[in-house]
Amino acid sequence: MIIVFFVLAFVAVGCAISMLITRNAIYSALFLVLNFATVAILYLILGAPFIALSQITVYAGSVIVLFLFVVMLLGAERLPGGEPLRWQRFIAMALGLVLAVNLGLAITQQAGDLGMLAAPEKGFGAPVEVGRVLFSQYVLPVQIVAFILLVAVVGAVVLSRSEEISHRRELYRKPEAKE
Amino acid sequence: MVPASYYLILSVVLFVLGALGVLLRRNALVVFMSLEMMFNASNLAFITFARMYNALSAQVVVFFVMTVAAAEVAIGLALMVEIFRSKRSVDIDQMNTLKG
Amino acid sequence: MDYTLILLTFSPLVGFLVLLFLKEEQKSALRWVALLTSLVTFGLSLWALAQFRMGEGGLQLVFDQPWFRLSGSQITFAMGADGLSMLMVLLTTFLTPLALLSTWSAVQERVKGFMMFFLLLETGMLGVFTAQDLVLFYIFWEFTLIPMYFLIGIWGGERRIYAAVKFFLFTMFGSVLMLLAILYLGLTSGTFSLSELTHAREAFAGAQVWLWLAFALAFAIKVPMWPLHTWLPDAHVEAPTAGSVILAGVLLKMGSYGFLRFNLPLFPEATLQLAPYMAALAVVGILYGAVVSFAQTDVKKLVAYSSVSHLGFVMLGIFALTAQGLAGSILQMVNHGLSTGALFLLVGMLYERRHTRQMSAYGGIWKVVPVLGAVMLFVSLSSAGLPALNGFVGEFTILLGSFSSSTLGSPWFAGLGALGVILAAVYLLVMFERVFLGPIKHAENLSLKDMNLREVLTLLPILVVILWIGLYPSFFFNLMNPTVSQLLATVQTAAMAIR
Amino acid sequence: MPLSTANEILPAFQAVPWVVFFPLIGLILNLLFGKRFGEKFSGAVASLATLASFGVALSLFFALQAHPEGASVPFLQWIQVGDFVVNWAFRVDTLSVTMMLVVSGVGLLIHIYATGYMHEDVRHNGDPGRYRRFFVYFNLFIAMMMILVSADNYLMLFVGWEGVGLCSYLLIGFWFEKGKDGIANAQAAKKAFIVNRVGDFGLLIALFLMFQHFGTLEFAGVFEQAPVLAAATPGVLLAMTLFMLLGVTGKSAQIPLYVWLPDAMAGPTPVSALIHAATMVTAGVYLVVRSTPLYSLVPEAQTVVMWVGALTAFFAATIAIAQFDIKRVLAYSTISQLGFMVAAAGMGAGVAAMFHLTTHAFFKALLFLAAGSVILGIEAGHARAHAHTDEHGHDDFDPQDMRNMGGLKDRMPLTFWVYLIGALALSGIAPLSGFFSKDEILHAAEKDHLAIFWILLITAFLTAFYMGRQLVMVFGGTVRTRAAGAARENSAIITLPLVGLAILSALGGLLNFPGSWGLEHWLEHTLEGIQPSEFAPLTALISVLVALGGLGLAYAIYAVIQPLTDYRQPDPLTRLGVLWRGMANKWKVDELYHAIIVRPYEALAHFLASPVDQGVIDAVSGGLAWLSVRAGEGLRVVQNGILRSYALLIVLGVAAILSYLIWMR
Repeated sequence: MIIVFFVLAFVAVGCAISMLITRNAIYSALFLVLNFATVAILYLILGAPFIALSQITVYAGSVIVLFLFVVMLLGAERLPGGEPLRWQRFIAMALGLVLAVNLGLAITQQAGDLGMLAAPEKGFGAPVEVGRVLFSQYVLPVQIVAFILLVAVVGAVVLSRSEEISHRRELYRKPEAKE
Repeated sequence: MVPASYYLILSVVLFVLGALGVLLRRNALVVFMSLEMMFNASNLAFITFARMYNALSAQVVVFFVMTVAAAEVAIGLALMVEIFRSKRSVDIDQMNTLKG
Repeated sequence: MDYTLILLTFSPLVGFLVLLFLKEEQKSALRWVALLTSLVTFGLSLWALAQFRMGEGGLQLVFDQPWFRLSGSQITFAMGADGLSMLMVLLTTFLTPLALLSTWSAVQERVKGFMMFFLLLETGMLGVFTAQDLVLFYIFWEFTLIPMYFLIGIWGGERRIYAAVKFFLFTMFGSVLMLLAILYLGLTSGTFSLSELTHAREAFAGAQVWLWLAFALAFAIKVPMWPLHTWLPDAHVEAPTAGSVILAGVLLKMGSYGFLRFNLPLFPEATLQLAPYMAALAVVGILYGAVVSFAQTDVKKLVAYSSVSHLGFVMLGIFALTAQGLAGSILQMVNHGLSTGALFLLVGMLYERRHTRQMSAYGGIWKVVPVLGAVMLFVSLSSAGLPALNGFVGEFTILLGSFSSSTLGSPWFAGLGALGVILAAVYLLVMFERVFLGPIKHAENLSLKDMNLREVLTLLPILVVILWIGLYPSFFFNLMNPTVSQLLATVQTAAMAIR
Repeated sequence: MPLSTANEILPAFQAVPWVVFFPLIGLILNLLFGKRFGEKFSGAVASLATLASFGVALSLFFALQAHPEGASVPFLQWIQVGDFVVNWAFRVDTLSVTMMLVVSGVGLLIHIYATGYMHEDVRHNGDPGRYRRFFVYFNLFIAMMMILVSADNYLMLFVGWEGVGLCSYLLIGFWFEKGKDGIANAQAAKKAFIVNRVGDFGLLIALFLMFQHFGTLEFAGVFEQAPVLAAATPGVLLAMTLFMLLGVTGKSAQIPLYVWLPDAMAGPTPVSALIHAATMVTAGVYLVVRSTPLYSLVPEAQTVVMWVGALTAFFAATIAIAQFDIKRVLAYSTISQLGFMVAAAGMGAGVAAMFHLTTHAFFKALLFLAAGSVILGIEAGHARAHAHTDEHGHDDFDPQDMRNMGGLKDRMPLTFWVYLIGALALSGIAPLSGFFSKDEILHAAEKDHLAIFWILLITAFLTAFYMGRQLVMVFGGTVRTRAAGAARENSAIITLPLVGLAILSALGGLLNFPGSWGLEHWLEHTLEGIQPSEFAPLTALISVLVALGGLGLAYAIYAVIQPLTDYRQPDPLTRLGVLWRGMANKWKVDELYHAIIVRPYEALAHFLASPVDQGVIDAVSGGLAWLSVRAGEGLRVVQNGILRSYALLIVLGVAAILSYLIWMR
């Protein structure tokens, strides 16, 4: 089992690093899909099949597709010019290291032994179970999230209709104050 | 049988890599992707905890995070398109109108 | 539970909502709605007065509901009025319609916004005077700031932005320290309700002086006391007429009201300890304001500096801590609102006619505008404290009270303060002479129009009340006397207990 | 001092508020309807209001005959705060009713005179619309003066005190666009009000001291407790009386605050007669006499009062000698005569002071009104003379300059005769009224204060001298200008009040005629412990001789030795050199005050307004603002607009906090 984990972890981290390094945004998106997929498998292992499938459909399926669309639409695969903030690279990496070490230490040293993760009980994380929790205990947040999604849809539509927006902006521009 | 801390450490590594992506990349779209990866890393931690404590609530939270992230991507990308229309670039360093 | 004050305080918001649905172009409708709303509010305040039992000193018409908790401390939605609050409420509701009436011709642009801000301001002011919970008070206190900021900043004169920002920053600076003090008080005592805090004074007795100072700074800036007054001339000169009227008439009173409402009952020992210093500052303010007024060439600035002098009297009376001093101060707060409000209205009328406030642009115009001149003289004399007009009753009782005050311990405060009576006559008569007397020096002044009916209607109520207070102030004194004696008793017993 | 309680006040006394209300009603009627019904209405209403007031005063007078102890008539509660209670309450006693009679009586005659005089005056000054305004002010003055004299407490007295000051302000500045440079009248008005305010400040402090130590401002209460205070802390009582004296010097134009009165002659002549000669300026004397119970307890204060009065009397008389303006001579004479009264009040001779106050009201009002008649005559003459010779004339013609007059005796005979009566009365020639009253003051001084006696005697000489000079210059000698030549007697409405006042001036001595001592017995009921007056034939003889000497000397110099023949001719007294220049320039007191008070105050005001207020105090807040702007500018480097840098800082913060949490705990 631990071997499966290490393989998946290696793929996930590799994809993440590749996404970071590659200069082409399309490649980045593709590496990200791979990363998401590996993590989805980990979710399965951890007894969260519903979430794993959501991950595949929502993230890998729609979000990344959206990304790809936009990248291609804008033609923004590559950016011209070099890195203007060269010094920031080193600081960022150093900080990243600090963060990682700190968190790692916190997990390994300070949290004590977190124990092993055995195979999940049967039925844990099944869509039925998740659904039951979701629509009983969390019914209000679900509504709110639904509303947020609606707002996002409306917002995205409004934002894309740019001509009309600029027209209305003209309409609302206040006249200069007197004197 | 994998120690729980391994998952968490993987989550940390992914998170830090995402953060580095935000810090290092100039392409606003890639920055965005890095953000998604950070979400993903934290989701992983949540799922791990759900497993550890047999708590379905953590899975529900992940579900919410994913939903909101989707919404955020929709808006964010729309904004990006709008910005690209005026700036003709997705270079995040050029979006500095709010310079003090 | 009495809903009168709630109704009263929030009634301007009804007009505000109606205004929302009107269009910018419907100017006269906007004006009428605002005016009628303020008149209704005035009517409500009279109704509140009718329910008010004159002989009692404590809070009446109390509305008290638990609101929310902050770190375990209860915040209440508490409103109530005693004689002091009642007078201030009446002053506010009385001046607001008159100020609105003065905008009929003065405000032509963005009428809708102006009226909306004005009604918001009225709600804020009424809230300040009726709130009986520190947090609620603070909310209303800050709430008044914003409409006034916009009134100055949008409808003001040439340097309106500078003046508005200065006004905002000065007041904000003081309020922040007050907020800290309020939080300290509330969190140490477990309640923000003023009446409960007054009873649980021991809890914060150790920090009294610091708390007192934090409150005092906020109030002293608002009053304004010398040397924190420099925002006032700028704000007054740049503000539109109606804004100046309300600023001078009501907003400044929030400062002195704060001293009476919070500093005195909450920290009586510190009050006693610091009273001579405050009185000294007040006397400096009286003389300084009067002297500086004399040197002004701009009528509005002159009136603004005269406020510093007049409010000096108010502060002197408060810190004399005698019945006469306190009652005189409260009356003088009303007086100043009326006289200075009327002066600003008159200056605004002059400005509308000639578009300048420089005294050198006038001279001899009493011949052309006899009614305006007579009213100006009347109001100036009331401001200068001529007996049988309102200013005298206030100033005299204040000086009388502070002269024999045992807290101040010296007649010098009142003695020097009384010099302000001479100086007030000097600057006001000089102003009157430069503007109205002598020969007409500028040809354009020959065709000035005298007051029209609307302008007469704007000022007439003020003139009537000026005369009323001057000749028969008993009504006002009877309204406040029980409150004053209660306040005085609080301070004195606390002082005894400490000693 | 017996004081009736509220429930046993005589009905006759209850009418006392009407002495105030009648003029107020007249005022309101004039305000409302005066414009519609015209001049006749205005004048009639105002005069009738004053007449009604006089009638009430008379009824009070007769009521007092039966009950001379008087009463205090409460009217309305005014101020009540804590232990401080003041009411609108009226005092009816012999002293206040005497003042009421003088004010309304003389006031009535002057009102009648003014209906005629102002008719001419408003036309001469080119604004007939102001006729009504004049009578509004005049009635307001009567009302305020009545409040002053009928007050039952010091605060109400103070109301009247400042109220008459206001009327004085309004009436001096009645022609506010006239005078030198068009502003002199307005400035004179302002000066009067402000100088009076300085005096009022003193009175205010006195009131505060009273309340502090007596707890009341009512006459009765104050006088009752005064002896206790005098025994305990005489210093306080001294301070109180001296501060009160400051008020007196303001209102009654004594040194050092007399400077406003000569300028106050800018008002129309009836104003000068009523306010600045007969009534308002005597309010100070009334105050001292009313406060006799206080002053009698502190001899030091009495001494000061006495000397102030005597010195003022002398000082003003010297200035009066060298004036050419007919009204200015009378103004300085008024100051001088007020000095007599104040000195008398200071000596404790309250009756003498009141007696002189009354007779002075008669003859000085007469003199002013007659002077007004002269001025009208000269103005009319000037108009007539230049109407048919040359159109323009010389614009700087001053109808009040005595050098422009001369020989009016034949042209205005009635005015001459009444003026002569007034002048002789003022000079103290027996048996006119001034003789008796001045003699009483001199006699009182002779008994205890010899220095004062000599000063006053010299002043009496000077008085006779300048009145003689004036008589000769105005009425005697040759006609010096065409205007004077064309002057004619005025109409009856103007001359009739003159005759009335002339009769009063002539017979006023009967009020306190030696032997009967009517006024003294009358005032005895109010003023306790006054010493009985007596007639000293020797003093009387000396004073008459001195007065005759003064008049004779004036006649000798101005009519015999060097008669004036031309209006450009210098005054014969210029030979006195420095002394003359000093007198003619009013000893430069105005200039002195200007240099040591007005100028420094202006400089201080400008210094405080510009360098201090805008420069220093505002700069502190401005400096704070500047500091925060600077700090902001320094820190804005961090806000470079590059999102990734912000993100870097966020991560830095997260790393720092994490490190702290993990390593430091």
